[in-house]
Amino acid sequence: ACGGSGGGSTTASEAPTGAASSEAPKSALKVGLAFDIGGRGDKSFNDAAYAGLEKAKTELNAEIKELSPAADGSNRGDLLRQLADAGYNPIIGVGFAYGEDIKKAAQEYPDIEFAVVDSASNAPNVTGLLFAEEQGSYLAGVAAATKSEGGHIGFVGGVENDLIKKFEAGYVAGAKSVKPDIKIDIKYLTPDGDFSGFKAPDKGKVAADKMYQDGADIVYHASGDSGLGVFQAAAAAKKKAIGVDSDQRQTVKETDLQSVIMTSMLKRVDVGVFEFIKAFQGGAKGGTNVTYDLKVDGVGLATTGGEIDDIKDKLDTAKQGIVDGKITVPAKP
Amino acid sequence: MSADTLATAKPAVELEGITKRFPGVVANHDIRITVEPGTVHAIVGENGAGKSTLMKILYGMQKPDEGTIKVNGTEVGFRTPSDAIAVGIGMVHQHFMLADNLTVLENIVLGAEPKKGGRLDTAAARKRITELAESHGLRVDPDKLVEDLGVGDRQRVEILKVLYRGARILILDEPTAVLVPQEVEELFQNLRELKAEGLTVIFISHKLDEVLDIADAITVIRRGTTVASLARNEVTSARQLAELMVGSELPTPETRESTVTDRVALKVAHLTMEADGYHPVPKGTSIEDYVGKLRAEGKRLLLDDVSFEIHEGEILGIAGVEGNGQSELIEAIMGIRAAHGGVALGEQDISTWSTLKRRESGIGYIPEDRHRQGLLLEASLWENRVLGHQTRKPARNGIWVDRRAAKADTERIVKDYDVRTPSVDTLALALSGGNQQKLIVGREMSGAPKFLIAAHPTRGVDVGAQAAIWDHLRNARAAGLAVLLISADLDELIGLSDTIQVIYRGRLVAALDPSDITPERLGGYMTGAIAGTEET
Amino acid sequence: MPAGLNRALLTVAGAVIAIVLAIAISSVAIVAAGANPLDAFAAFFNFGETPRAVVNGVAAFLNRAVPLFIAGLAVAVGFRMNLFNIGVEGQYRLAAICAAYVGSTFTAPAPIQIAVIVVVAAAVGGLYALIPAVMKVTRGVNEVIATIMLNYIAINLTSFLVRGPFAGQRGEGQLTTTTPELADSAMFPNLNFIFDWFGQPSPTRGGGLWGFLLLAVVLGLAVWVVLERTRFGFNVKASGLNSPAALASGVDPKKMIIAAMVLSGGIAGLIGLPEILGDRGAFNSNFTAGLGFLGIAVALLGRNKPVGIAVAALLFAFLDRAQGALQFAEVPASVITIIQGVIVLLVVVANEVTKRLALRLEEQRAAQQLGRNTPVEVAA
Amino acid sequence: MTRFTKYHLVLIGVAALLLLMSLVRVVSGQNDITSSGTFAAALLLAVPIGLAGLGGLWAERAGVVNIGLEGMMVLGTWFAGWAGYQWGPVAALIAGLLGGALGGLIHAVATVTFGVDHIISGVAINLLGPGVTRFLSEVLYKEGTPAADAGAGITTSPAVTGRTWEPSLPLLSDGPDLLGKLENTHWFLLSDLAGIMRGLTHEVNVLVILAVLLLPLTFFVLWRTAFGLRLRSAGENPWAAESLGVNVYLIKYVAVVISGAFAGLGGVFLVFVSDKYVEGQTQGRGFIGLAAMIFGNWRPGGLAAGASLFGYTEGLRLRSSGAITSVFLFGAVLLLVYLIIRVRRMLSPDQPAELAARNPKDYTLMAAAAAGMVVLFWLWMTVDQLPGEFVFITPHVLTLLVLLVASQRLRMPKADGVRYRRGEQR
Ligand SMILES: Nc1ncnc2c1ncn2[C@@H]1O[C@H](COP(=O)(O)OP(=O)(O)OP(=O)(O)O)[C@@H](O)[C@H]1O
Ligand SMILES: Nc1ncnc2c1ncn2[C@@H]1O[C@H](COP(=O)(O)OP(=O)(O)OP(=O)(O)O)[C@@H](O)[C@H]1O
Ligand SMILES: [Mg+2]
Ligand SMILES: [Mg+2]
Repeated sequence: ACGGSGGGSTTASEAPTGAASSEAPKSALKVGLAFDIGGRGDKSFNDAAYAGLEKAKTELNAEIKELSPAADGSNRGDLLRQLADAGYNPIIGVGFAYGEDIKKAAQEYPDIEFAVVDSASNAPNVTGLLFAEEQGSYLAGVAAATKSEGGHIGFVGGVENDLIKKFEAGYVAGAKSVKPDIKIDIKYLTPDGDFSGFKAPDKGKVAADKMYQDGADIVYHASGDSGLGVFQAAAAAKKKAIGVDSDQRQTVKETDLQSVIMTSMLKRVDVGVFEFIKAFQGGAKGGTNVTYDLKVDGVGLATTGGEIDDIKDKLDTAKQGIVDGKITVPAKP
Repeated sequence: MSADTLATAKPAVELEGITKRFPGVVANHDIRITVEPGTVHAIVGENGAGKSTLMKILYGMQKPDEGTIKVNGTEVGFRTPSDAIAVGIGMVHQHFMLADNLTVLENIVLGAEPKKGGRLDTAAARKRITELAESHGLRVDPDKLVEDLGVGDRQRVEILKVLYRGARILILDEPTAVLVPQEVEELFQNLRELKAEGLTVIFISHKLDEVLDIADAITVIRRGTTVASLARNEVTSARQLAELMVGSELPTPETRESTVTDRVALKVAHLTMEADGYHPVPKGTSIEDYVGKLRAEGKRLLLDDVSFEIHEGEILGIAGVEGNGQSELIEAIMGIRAAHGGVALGEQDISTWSTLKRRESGIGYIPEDRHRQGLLLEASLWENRVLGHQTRKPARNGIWVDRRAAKADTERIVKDYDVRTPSVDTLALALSGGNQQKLIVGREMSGAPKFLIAAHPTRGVDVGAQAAIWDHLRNARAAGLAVLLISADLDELIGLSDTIQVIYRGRLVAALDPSDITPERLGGYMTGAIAGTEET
Repeated sequence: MPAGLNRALLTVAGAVIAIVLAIAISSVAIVAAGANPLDAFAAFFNFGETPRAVVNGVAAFLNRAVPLFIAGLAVAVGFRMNLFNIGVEGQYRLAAICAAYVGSTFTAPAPIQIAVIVVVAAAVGGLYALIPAVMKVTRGVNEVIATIMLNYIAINLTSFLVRGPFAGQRGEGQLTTTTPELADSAMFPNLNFIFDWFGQPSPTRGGGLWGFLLLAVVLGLAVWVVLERTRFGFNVKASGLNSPAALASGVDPKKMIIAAMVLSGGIAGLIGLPEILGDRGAFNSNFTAGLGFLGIAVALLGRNKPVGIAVAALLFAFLDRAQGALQFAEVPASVITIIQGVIVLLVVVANEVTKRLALRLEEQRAAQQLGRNTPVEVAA
Repeated sequence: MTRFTKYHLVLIGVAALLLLMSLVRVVSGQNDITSSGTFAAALLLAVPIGLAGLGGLWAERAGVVNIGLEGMMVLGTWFAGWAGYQWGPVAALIAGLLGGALGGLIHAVATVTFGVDHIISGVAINLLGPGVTRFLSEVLYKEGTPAADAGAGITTSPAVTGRTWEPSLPLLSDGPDLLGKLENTHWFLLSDLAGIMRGLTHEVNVLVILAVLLLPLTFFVLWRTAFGLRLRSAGENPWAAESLGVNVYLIKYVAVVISGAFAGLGGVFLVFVSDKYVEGQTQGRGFIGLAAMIFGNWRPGGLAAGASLFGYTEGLRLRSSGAITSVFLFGAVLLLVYLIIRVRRMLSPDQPAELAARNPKDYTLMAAAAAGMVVLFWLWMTVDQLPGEFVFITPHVLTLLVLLVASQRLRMPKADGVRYRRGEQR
């Protein structure tokens, strides 16, 4: 699904893997992946993970199997077990909700390697694939504050949980690093536990409308499908918005909405998934966390449309500061 | 007589060999009736004889299995009531067919609405209804909600509904069941007028004197078959008709010698119920003062300072037009609805007790509507035996329902009260109304009650069962039971009661001695035509 | 009792026809999706290749049935009285978090600790159900709308509690919000020994076969006894069949509404416990939601009777289990929901039809035995 | 006569509400309480709820309880998205209507023809709606399909092609935007009125206009036409209707199918707002719509009020976290007004002393009101940001409170939810 965008932007991490695949006999590598609610084809998080899996299929010659959970998510653990019982190794759980289930499954199947996206490793055979969303969001904050003419920007979060709060924290820190007195409107669409906030474009629109009306000129969203509403509000107000997860200027198909997306904060789940599989093939064992941060381009800003090309220097400086450890980005607001 | 002059005209309705089977029951079997135009044709028969079924067939609500229907000489095949309406047939049903939350006008025009540019033309409808109402003496306010109307008014709305559709053939299925004699007379006056205008009326009633009063011809149906078709002048007495109906001697509800004792079984004092819901009496105010105040404020009272005593061995009859507070009275005594005033059972003041406690302390209750308040239609007979006796032997065993004992006792009732049923596990809805009623009577008599409320104990019950129920009441009375009898059947009331009280607009307006009262005079009190309190 | 047997046979026949029809309809959908229905139905019965996979699958299937069954019972208690407790959803979530939290605040010998948790859950569920009951009794508020509103309130209250007052320690890098971990003594012992009886390996899945299954069976029996054999159950039945008659018979409708609603809520409170005490050991943001709504379907499918509810819960769980298996067979897994919806609809339609048939038969029998179908011949 | 006074009462009520809102705005300084943005958002959020409620109204007036509105709405969203990306907004509208109507038809077959309990059938449809649409997405939007290339995923359809028309009131809310100018002056009452007016007239989607027009249209059809009379009679006493030749089955079928179509239209509206079908975007609005309808006493006007309540509080919450705490102030003022009325009535000389509030229940009520007022005022003073969860439940709590106060005056159709069989007596 995300093929276009994934293919386009993963070139950087493309590495010669021919050696690895010639070593392994065909189909020796059976990779299982369990999606978060919504499943494959959600054009977002799950599809990004799938892009990594697909790449493993083509480049590492892996046999792959991906499963989506029931609508209530009650069978996440069972999907992992079914993959394990069917001989898949390694197995990846997409989303922090898998944290607990992966832990149990890893204990039940000590010979199988697991990975979990967005959650820390909690067993010897589990790799935590973490993303420094706050770092990417920091850059988004820098870009927004620099580009803002009125000194007023906004943030729309889908669900008020700790994951989305990482986005908020980084964004605020980044913006304040440019303009300490900048006004930042923050709004979450639904409270924690109510995931409908990721599926409510109308609410995203209402929240963003208010921010634009109050004078914000750029709004950053971390709200899944609700971001559509944010883009619409931006288009109506003739202002800008910042997308999230994938390069939304490419994934959003409506041309009038594409043009309001100044940039997107990329979260390279595909990279994380692919790199994990590759490392597994190379014999790596779990028990560790791999954090995909700015240093390894696990997060970053999309440049499609060229709207932030003029502030590239500033962004690069900020990035370098973070990479060098001169700037520490808070993960909690 | 107009019937004679029109004798050469085609019959208004000809029913030929009508047969209708329901699962397990043949409701109509080869029925033949000819109704001459411009006459009132009465159809009489026992309960369940098949009268209503036949009329529903004629009105297109049910399809006959066999037979033909001719209206004004042409054969018809109705699929729905609208087909029947189209050829000029109108029907007033045994039970009111009115939507309470709609206005009189809406109820009347429903299905035959005058339209103007897509809108319901209420002006035209109102005009038409007023005209009809005036020309037939059927006065109603078209803009009133039906739920605010009394039974008499509702009956008028039903007839207006039929006239509004321009019906030339009227079917009236027991229209007088809920009316007092004066209202019946008014209705008959209207019918005679309609007849004079050339309309045909098919009239069903269980009250044979009424039939003799109004009918030009009479058909008797027994067990689904026509057993006799007579002109009015061929009938000599109601008794003759009744014997045709049942083929046996008629019982009469005659109480023999008085068994009234001087021990008060139930005492009701100043029972008062407001129409707009129960409001507690302010502290320090007596009920009499409070009632006085309510009256002064012009509040409508459903029960207005009702007081009486019933002694052991006494049957107190309450006469009244339906809707004058009878239902409220019995529900207040049962503790189902809140009311002011005192109710004492023997020496005990029970006015603050729950319904359950009242029943436990020995009050039996035969409700006026057995399907609504008396039975669980979708439960077995023995479960219905338990109903109302959940906390008493033999139905109860600690926290459990004693199924075995309950079934055994149901067998007893089935035997003693001649309830015709295959078994006590049969669902109550499979029984005929009369048998259902006998089960209820048997249930309420068990556990030796001290006091029994019997509301319409024989309504919709055939003569045989009626006599049996009367016998049970009399025997219990002889054994010291106090009974509060409410009935629309004045013969029953006069025949069974030791004393009769008349209830009118929530007040007891007269206490009468049944030994020297006629139904006509009773009707006078019931309608308020005769005022004042008569002491006996 | 032949009449009863007849009715039961008709009911079963109706259900079978309904299920066959549902299978036919879903086959059409599967074909439309470009898959083979036979593969799909094979997938429902394919629990895996290895014995381990099979026992895990069986355990997953039975574990899923347990909360569904309890949810069905909770809904049914209300439905028997014509009380529509749509609020089971909110009641069980609120009860689950409170029970999980209270259980985590102390340690006691297992039977005591588990008993306390169960009692707390039932109490919270019952109390929360008391709100709509009191609103209905005192102010005549329709319980359907009240419980719908209370569901939203409970869901938000729960997510507030799990983040705030009831929040527990989280591991580094864990984003799932959770209540404090329960002590081992709070975990319900599993029933894995049952697999030994059949010479099978123990399921390895988290918690194995949940011991709460036993409690659910006991609960089902208790509900059956209460509804079918006690005076209270009789009053519930009477109120449900004909509330004016129940009132006239001395049943206090207000008390009954409150009792039935609280009982329903109390049972609802237990829905979340199998998962928490059998597997998770805490209430967290992954806690299974939506069981209250599924419980409505299960209760209705089971005709509000414990045995029927058990069958319905097993059927739903059986279908749900195949979520993964269907995907292995390349069949869209959403066909499960379609089958469930169609079965509910068709089974109730079949119920109606067979009920009418049964009534007809019974009336016929009654009429025949009374000889009412022989009209007399009388000369006029 | 009664209608006349009732109408005036409503007018007075609305005026008092306006005054109160204006007062609260001035006191709290939260301009969002009556800003045009809030009212535009409220309208946006209220319309789908109102449409679902209207669906409920049609079904229940004909005697069929429709708890399956949510499922029908889901069908509406999916079909609108599916048709919309291929053939534009008009096709989306028609397909969404038909999708919802299909759900209604299933409900009608089950409840009317087979006499299935209405709640059961509704629950089944609520299972089927999301199941069927997910299935369709999995089949039609899977990778490699043309739809997927156009931007579809398992959880979303491609964007609806073409734009819908969003007119404004000339001069007043657009162009010179006189209302907007007046609103920005923040004058007492005047600005509030201007804000409300502008919010309801600025760039309003045609579908909103259509939806709002459906309210008076529903009133007209149900209460002023012959068809409406027949429909309501089917909900009040179908046996009576049948005996007068009304085809009750047909009426019920029509009503339930229209009910589904309205729910579907609510779904279409959601799709128009977000430009595409998004799985799960109905978010329980079917249920809320049902609540709004009961809240509104099975009448279009009341239903509109109920839907507005939900839309307004949600809109206010999404726009301003601070403003929502003004609800406390609002409640406190309301209770104060209530207390003043009670006390005045008690002290009024022409009230007979014995009958005046003498019973303890009245005193407890008044004490509770006073205590509630103090608590609310204190909350307003101290709390400046409620946790999101509590803000979110505001409309639900308000609904419960209103029901507590008013539910005894509600009157549902008498044969609502009753299984009706032709030819069967009651
Ligand atoms: N819908 C029905 N289904 C089955 N049996 C019916 C139905 N309606 C009537 N019956 C049967 O037909 C018989 C005739 O009933 P009907 O109502 O015509 O009697 P009726 O003469 O009008 O009695 P009543 O004087 O009580 O009104 C009854 O014994 C009843 O058993
Ligand atoms: N709607 C119905 N469906 C099926 N059967 C019915 C229906 N209505 C009535 N019956 C049948 O009618 C009989 C009872 O009818 P109803 O209550 O009118 O009795 P009834 O005419 O008063 O009887 P009776 O006078 O003989 O006691 C039962 O035998 C029942 O089988
Ligand atoms: Mg009868
Ligand atoms: Mg009859």
